Amino acid sequence: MIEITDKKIDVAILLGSVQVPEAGGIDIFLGTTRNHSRGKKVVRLEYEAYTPMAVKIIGQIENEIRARWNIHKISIVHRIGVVPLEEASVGIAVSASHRNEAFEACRYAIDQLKKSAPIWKKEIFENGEAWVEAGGHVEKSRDERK
Amino acid sequence: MIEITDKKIDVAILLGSVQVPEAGGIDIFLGTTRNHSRGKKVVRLEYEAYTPMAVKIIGQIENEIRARWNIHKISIVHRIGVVPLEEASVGIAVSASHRNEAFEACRYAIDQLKKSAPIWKKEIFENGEAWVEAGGHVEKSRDERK
Amino acid sequence: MDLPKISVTVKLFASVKDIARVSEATLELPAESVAGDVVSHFVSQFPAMEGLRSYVRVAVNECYVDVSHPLHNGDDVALIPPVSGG
Amino acid sequence: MDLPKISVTVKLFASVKDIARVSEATLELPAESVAGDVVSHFVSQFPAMEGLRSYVRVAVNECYVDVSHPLHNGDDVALIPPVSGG
Repeated sequence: MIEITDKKIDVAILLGSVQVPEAGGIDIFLGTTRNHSRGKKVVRLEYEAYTPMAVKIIGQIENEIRARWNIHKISIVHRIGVVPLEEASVGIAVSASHRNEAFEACRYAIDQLKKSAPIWKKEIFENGEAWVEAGGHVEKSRDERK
Repeated sequence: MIEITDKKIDVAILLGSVQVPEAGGIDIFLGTTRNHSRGKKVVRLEYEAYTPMAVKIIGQIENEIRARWNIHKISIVHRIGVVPLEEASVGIAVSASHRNEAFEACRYAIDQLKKSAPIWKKEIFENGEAWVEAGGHVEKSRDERK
Repeated sequence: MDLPKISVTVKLFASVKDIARVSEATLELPAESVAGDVVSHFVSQFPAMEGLRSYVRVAVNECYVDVSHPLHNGDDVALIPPVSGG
Repeated sequence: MDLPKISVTVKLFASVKDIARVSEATLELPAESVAGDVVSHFVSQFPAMEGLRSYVRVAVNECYVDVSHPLHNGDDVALIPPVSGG
């Protein structure tokens, strides 16, 4: 299951989507909204995606994973729009016969997604906001951005 | 949360038990009942624990993890009794500010639990059963074990 | 004699979209244009994008391409500022 | 003159419990007994446990101990066959 959604990520659905009788281990990673970032207090996050391309890129990541590890199923879901504190912006679940594959594939999936999926995070602080872009943060104070 | 339980492991409760606003990454591992083992078809698993000692040993594992990694919360739940196919016998969740800690601590927790927690797995096959014990499997056919 | 032209759709995201104040635009370009020319067009129109010039990747029809990738009429071009999903 | 005795509770699990057909027993031992003596007692009583002798660990009062660990009256001794949780 590969999905870009504006709805809350349901971990039980994520788990169910990779459960098979052949699986001995399932690893699930959730990236959650943290209340701090580079010394600032974060109020919420907002995500934007180039959805069709993100789905395509994530599909390529799945193909790479299947070529490298012997896994059963993998699901990758990314939420867009507002993601409140504690809630998940991304959820990845991998089932495999043995736990090593599940852990490694899950880790690889989130690392690659962060590198190449066309998805952007905006941090909303108490008095400003900033797109998080490697190589330069584009910040605006509340007053400037009218 | 450390728990030995005869109830089904609920992944949403497991997740909720480690969610904190400081967490940026959560890793959840589930060990699930696989329909095959060493070339045989497994019908279900049955787990037995020396419960008070298992809780104590798992508490020690948590302490080791907190000494090695900067994590926020960790929950380790092991189910005992019958665990049907696809269901989880063990569930581990770790929250941390950064994903690396969550992945590594979760991996360490399951590896250590498997080495030292006094919990035993019996594989039930179509026509026999066996305690899984490193160093020697103690097998009985259906007929012998009356 | 006019040089032949091609028309491409350009999609903008995140900081690039905020600067341009538009999420999609249609651009007329000379027929021999390459992906990098779309970046140059926007940087010249919006000087605030200059800082992003070295970071922005270009995707054509949903695939990352090199700046030298030749464009064709009807292509979907996306300017991809450094991603930060996850 | 009788040597002084101690009494310990022994807990059995998994294959060891199946062989002994009992999950808990009270054992009277000489006062100077050590953890390994409990293993020896069960192996001599149940020859089928011989194969497990080199694998079984002993826990006293819920802590893994060495076979040379001295026992005291009232100790909880557990025979721990190779674990397989997870």
